[in-house]
Amino acid sequence: MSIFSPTDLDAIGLSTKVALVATLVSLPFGFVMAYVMTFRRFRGKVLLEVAVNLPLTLPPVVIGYLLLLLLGKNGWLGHLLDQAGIRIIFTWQAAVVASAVVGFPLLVRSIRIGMESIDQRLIHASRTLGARWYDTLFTVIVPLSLQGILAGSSLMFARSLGEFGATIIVAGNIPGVTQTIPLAIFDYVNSPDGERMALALCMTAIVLSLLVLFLHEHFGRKLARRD
Amino acid sequence: MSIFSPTDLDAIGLSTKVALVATLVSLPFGFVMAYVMTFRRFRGKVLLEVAVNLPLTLPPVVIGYLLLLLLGKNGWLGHLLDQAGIRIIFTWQAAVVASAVVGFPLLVRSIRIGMESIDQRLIHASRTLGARWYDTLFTVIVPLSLQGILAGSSLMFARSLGEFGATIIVAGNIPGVTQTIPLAIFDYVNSPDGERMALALCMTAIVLSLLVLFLHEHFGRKLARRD
Amino acid sequence: MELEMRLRKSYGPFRLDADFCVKGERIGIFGESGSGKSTLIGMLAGLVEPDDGTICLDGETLYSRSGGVHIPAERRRIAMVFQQPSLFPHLSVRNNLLYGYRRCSPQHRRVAFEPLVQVLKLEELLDRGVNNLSGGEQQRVAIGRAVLASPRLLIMDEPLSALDDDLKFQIIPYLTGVCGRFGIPFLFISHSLLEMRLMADTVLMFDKGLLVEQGSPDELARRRMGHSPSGYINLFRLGRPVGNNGLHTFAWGDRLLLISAAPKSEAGLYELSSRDIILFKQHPEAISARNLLRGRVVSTFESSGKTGVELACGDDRLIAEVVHEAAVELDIRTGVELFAAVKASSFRPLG
Amino acid sequence: MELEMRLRKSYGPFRLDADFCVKGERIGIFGESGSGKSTLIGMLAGLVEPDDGTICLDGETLYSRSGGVHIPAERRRIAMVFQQPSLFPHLSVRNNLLYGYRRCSPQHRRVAFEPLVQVLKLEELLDRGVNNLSGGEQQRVAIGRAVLASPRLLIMDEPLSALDDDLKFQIIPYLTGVCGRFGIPFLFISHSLLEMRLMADTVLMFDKGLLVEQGSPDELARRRMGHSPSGYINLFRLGRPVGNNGLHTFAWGDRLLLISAAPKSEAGLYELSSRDIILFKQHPEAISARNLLRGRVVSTFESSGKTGVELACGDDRLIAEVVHEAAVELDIRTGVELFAAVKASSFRPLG
Amino acid sequence: DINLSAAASLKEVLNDLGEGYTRTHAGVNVLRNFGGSGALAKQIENGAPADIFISAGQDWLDYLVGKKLIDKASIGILARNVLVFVGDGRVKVNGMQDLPKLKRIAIGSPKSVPAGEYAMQAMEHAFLTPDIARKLVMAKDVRACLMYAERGEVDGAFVYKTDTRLVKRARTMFTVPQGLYSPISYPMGLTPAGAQKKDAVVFYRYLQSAPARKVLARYGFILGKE
Ligand SMILES: Nc1ncnc2c1ncn2[C@@H]1O[C@H](COP(=O)(O)OP(=O)(O)OP(=O)(O)O)[C@@H](O)[C@H]1O
Ligand SMILES: Nc1ncnc2c1ncn2[C@@H]1O[C@H](COP(=O)(O)OP(=O)(O)OP(=O)(O)O)[C@@H](O)[C@H]1O
Ligand SMILES: [Mg+2]
Ligand SMILES: [Mg+2]
Repeated sequence: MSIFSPTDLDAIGLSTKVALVATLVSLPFGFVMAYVMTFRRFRGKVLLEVAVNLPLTLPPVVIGYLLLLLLGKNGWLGHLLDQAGIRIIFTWQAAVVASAVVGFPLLVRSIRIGMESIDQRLIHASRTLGARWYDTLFTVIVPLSLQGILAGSSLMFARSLGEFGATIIVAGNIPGVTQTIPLAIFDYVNSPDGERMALALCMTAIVLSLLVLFLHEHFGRKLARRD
Repeated sequence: MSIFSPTDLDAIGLSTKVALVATLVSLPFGFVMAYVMTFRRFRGKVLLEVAVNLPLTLPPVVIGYLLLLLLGKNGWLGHLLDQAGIRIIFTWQAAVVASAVVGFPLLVRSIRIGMESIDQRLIHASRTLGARWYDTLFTVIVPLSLQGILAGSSLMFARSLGEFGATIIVAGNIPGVTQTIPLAIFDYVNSPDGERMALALCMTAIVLSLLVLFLHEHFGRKLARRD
Repeated sequence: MELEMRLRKSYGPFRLDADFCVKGERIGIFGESGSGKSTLIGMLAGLVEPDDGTICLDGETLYSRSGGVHIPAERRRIAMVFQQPSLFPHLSVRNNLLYGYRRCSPQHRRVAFEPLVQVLKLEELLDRGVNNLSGGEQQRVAIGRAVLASPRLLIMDEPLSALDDDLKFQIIPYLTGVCGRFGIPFLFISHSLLEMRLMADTVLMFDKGLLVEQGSPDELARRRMGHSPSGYINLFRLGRPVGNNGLHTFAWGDRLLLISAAPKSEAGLYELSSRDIILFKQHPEAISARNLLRGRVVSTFESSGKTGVELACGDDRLIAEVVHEAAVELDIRTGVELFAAVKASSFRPLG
Repeated sequence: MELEMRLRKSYGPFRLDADFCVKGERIGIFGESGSGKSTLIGMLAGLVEPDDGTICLDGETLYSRSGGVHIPAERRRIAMVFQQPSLFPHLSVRNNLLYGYRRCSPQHRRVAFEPLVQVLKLEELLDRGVNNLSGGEQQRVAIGRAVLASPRLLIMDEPLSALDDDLKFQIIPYLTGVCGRFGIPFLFISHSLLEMRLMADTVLMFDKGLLVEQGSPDELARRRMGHSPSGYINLFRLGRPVGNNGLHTFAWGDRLLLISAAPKSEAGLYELSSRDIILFKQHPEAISARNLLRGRVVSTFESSGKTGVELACGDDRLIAEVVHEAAVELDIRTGVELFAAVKASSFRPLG
Repeated sequence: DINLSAAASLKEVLNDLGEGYTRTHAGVNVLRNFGGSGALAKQIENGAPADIFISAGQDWLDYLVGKKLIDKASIGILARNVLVFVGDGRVKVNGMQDLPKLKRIAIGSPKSVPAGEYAMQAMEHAFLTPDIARKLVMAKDVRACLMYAERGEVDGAFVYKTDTRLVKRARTMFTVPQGLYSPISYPMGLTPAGAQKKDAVVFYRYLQSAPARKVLARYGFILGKE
């Protein structure tokens, strides 16, 4: 892959890492959120739903600004972290946060659609067989919403690979440090002669998401209902 | 709502229109695509899948450029349209196209997750009762994937409300003509004193998607399995 | 209806190898759990693709692998009652029932909605959804849905399993009646020899994927007489009762039969198990059994260690079942005269 | 087990009003389709919330609306075989079977895996998934899954409906055996009076949401004798056969019974329908029936126009069924001596 | 390391300068972060590490100065730029007065893109605004303007002179007279953190040095007096 400069390779590596970490970190939260939304009834559910879907409705740039306000040294979370000696802004972790927030609604929605189609009778069956709610959760609900979880993860991974607007604000666009593929592409399309390289990076992103897609299909088939 | 300038109001109206039209126009295509992906087996399925998911993986800016290449004066589609006297670039229709393309994978994926959980036996039952495939499609598959369709539509609507990167490239940021809420927000956050207005517009977008969410929940409950 | 199936289908170690031709309007399929019954009818309906072979129904090839014929399920006009109800969860009971009806071209529509709904006792459920119906209610909706499609062949996979006896014996005469009246042949699976006897003219018996017996339920019943808990079932069509003094009196040939249960319909159809007949060499005095029929043995046959005795009573035939020992002791052989005692309560009204 | 249920539950026009207390290890629930049986046991298992009332099991309050008690299903240790198999689609047959087993604390585990799998004929299916099992196979897995949970109460909703007779009569003795041996009380729904007789000590009969009868299946059977197609079922525990020359010979009190079917287990349990007994005033000569038992009438009772005759044969009792006319003619009343003829093939082995 | 936050339009030249500097100053690493001036200012305001800030307009520098996030003493000007008009040449345009002949003209979105604001000024001063307003296509940034012009989507576009260096199809039709809009400059300053950092100060001085100015000139920037 000699066409790529070292910083391009950094960008590819970083993008993969960011998308992977963002997906993995969000998964448990996304699952819990989907579970709560599907199986629990409580007040303020709609508010929670709106909050989860916010990152979808708002342009990524705005998300970026909001995250900057939250995580920046004047933000309440950033302030706390600052005192603990942790700085998130302008690190690759910031890119993870941005990707995670932007992809979260996709993840939750996918898992929910899967969960909603679980046959109530199976949950009943597991309960009469002595499974507590957490047991039912892990042995019935998780396996039966695996399709949704997988779909959601691969959506989120893909979305993370393409995340630009929020990332450039909170993580900055520093080659070799926080420059992910979309940011590198952005740089290239902004240079008069960068088109070829931009295209090459696009192809890389496509190949990466292709890989995830294959994995998804592969596991999806394996994990689908047994014969 | 006197805090909004006339062009802001235009932006709000335009955003609503664009998101609505993009969602409605995409729905049939999204449904067909989900149907094909779920129920048909054919060669090159993975390629199609990748193509559908492309807009997710690629940064919206790149989508914007690609759409410009396609729909622009010299693009092959743009050229054809040009001869028919139709110009898309820099019109609100371009914003619709951008939103539709970017939101499409979300729509398809949601519908698919819903479709995949349809009990095969119901399809068998409808066939033995004499329903041709299109009949089964409309009387069994559509109603039973309605949850997914609704979820997908509201995802897509929300995503369209937030679409920025591709829209600004193909539609331009022309106040009162193609400036949607995210583009207006972009203008405001880029002026040192625009924060208040940016926030007000964000709230508007949130309220809009809240409305759609309510509609979704309302219909979702109504259309769910009958008792 | 003439149905020819020459098919092979494997699922892992399980191998179904059907090779038969059957004629008749009322066909039963019998066989133990896992013997391939559902798979067979799935292929007939066009829902399961055979590995190889042909299916012909009334001369029309529905499937032929070598001939490249594969008529899709929706054009076979073969309606099906599945082993699990498989109702449309988004439709009301009424719309479930009418699903096939509406898709049946008017010239083929033969079954009316109202009377069917009455027989199936579904009147009060019509506007409900199907997801909270009781098990039996669901099964009845599934039966109604298939019948209302006025198919050219009706397949039913254990359609009566979730129903109580009363309802079952109300639905059976209706089902056979409707199918008979409108010429809808049917093919059904059941684990009950009684249901078979009541509904089928021809029975196919499967074991481990192979057809092991084919014949009238009569033949099957004779062969399985010793094995089955209800023995061989004699059927009586007795018309209207000619008298009633506590018991219903019927003319049967030149004799009278005294029966305790009222007939269920004008047809006066009753069944009598071979086990419920006791044979005497001489006329017994003072016996609790109300019917004592004199008859001549016309044939005997063996089944699982029992001896079947076919008696001619006038023009009618009666099959009784005795153990060997008794056959020897009573010197039962063709030509001998015997008395058959039958209790009035042994006759069961069918329809 | 002592179960007290005083509950109300409405579904639109349907109203279930249960108010009973029942003791016993083997309880049957009987009632026509839609009479509220599944709803009732759903509330007992903790899956359906009653509108009002209390549930007490062995003195422990499982539910009480006024008392604010609602023990969740998973802590009631009440396993359930649902009307639809409801197997876990993502687990193999083995893991479905072991689901409850693994969740049962070891000191409660009483049922062993291997023998159960053998009785249910599931050995070859253990490593398959459950989605392509045949209907009967699925039902057997569902039974196994519930039994292996070693529950303190086993509830079964028509557990045998999809099984052929042979398998059914193999599973019943196992089920009653295991439950008896390990002291697992059970409660089951069935449409079959025979299954009731074989499995239940006490039967609750529901009609339109109300308990209309409660009693031993014996009482129920006597009361329904005339109505039911199989009459009253006499049960015989005969031990080992004392001889075998073509027929199996058993000691019954001080008499011998000749029976054609081999016993299914050492217990030598047989049933005999009241309809299969013919009564004679005098000893009949040369009769095909192998058993002629002399007995004294100890009581008579009426049921749906039939007369039940309880005969004392030594210390044992036999219930025969005759029509009124015969009762009068044979002058059947308490104290009279009669001969009862029973064919060797009328005895059905149970377990 | 030196953290440099600079307007996106300076990307090429600053890459060139940064790499050149690193070659001669072993061990010093210049981390360059490019973006819109507004975004950069907000990042710095919220604690993003930055030693040097180069803005594409005066207002965002003033914004940070107002927040005491720029060392006032260090403020300087990196370079200046001029506005030109590019087009594909199908319609002959020689000056502002010819613009009404065109059907569509791309400018940067005036609210968020400084180049757009300058272009609006120029048109206002040339008394063109009312009838030309409907023909304007507001682009995301100058690069987008240029691209529209390159692809023929618009008849012409206002862009910086430095952007025209590598255009292929389009060509510069005229340079907008300097008098029509306020001077375009890239002001810069050291942040308080940068002012403390020796390497940053040295690099900051280098940016204003003669060798750096030579490089800037090569990229088409206009250099004012020292
Ligand atoms: N799709 C499938 N994949 C794998 N095995 C299958 C499939 N369908 C059926 N089988 C197996 O084939 C055998 C026959 O199944 P089938 O459903 O035809 O039995 P059946 O005669 O209907 O039994 P039952 O009376 O229990 O319903 C069973 O052992 C079953 O497990
Ligand atoms: N969740 C529900 N919502 C509304 N109606 C219900 C619900 N569950 C049951 N019913 C109705 O209550 C009545 C009793 O149902 P239930 O399932 O208890 O009957 P069942 O005695 O088990 O009948 P079956 O023998 O047919 O299974 C039926 O008419 C049924 O339609
Ligand atoms: Mg089957
Ligand atoms: Mg029920």
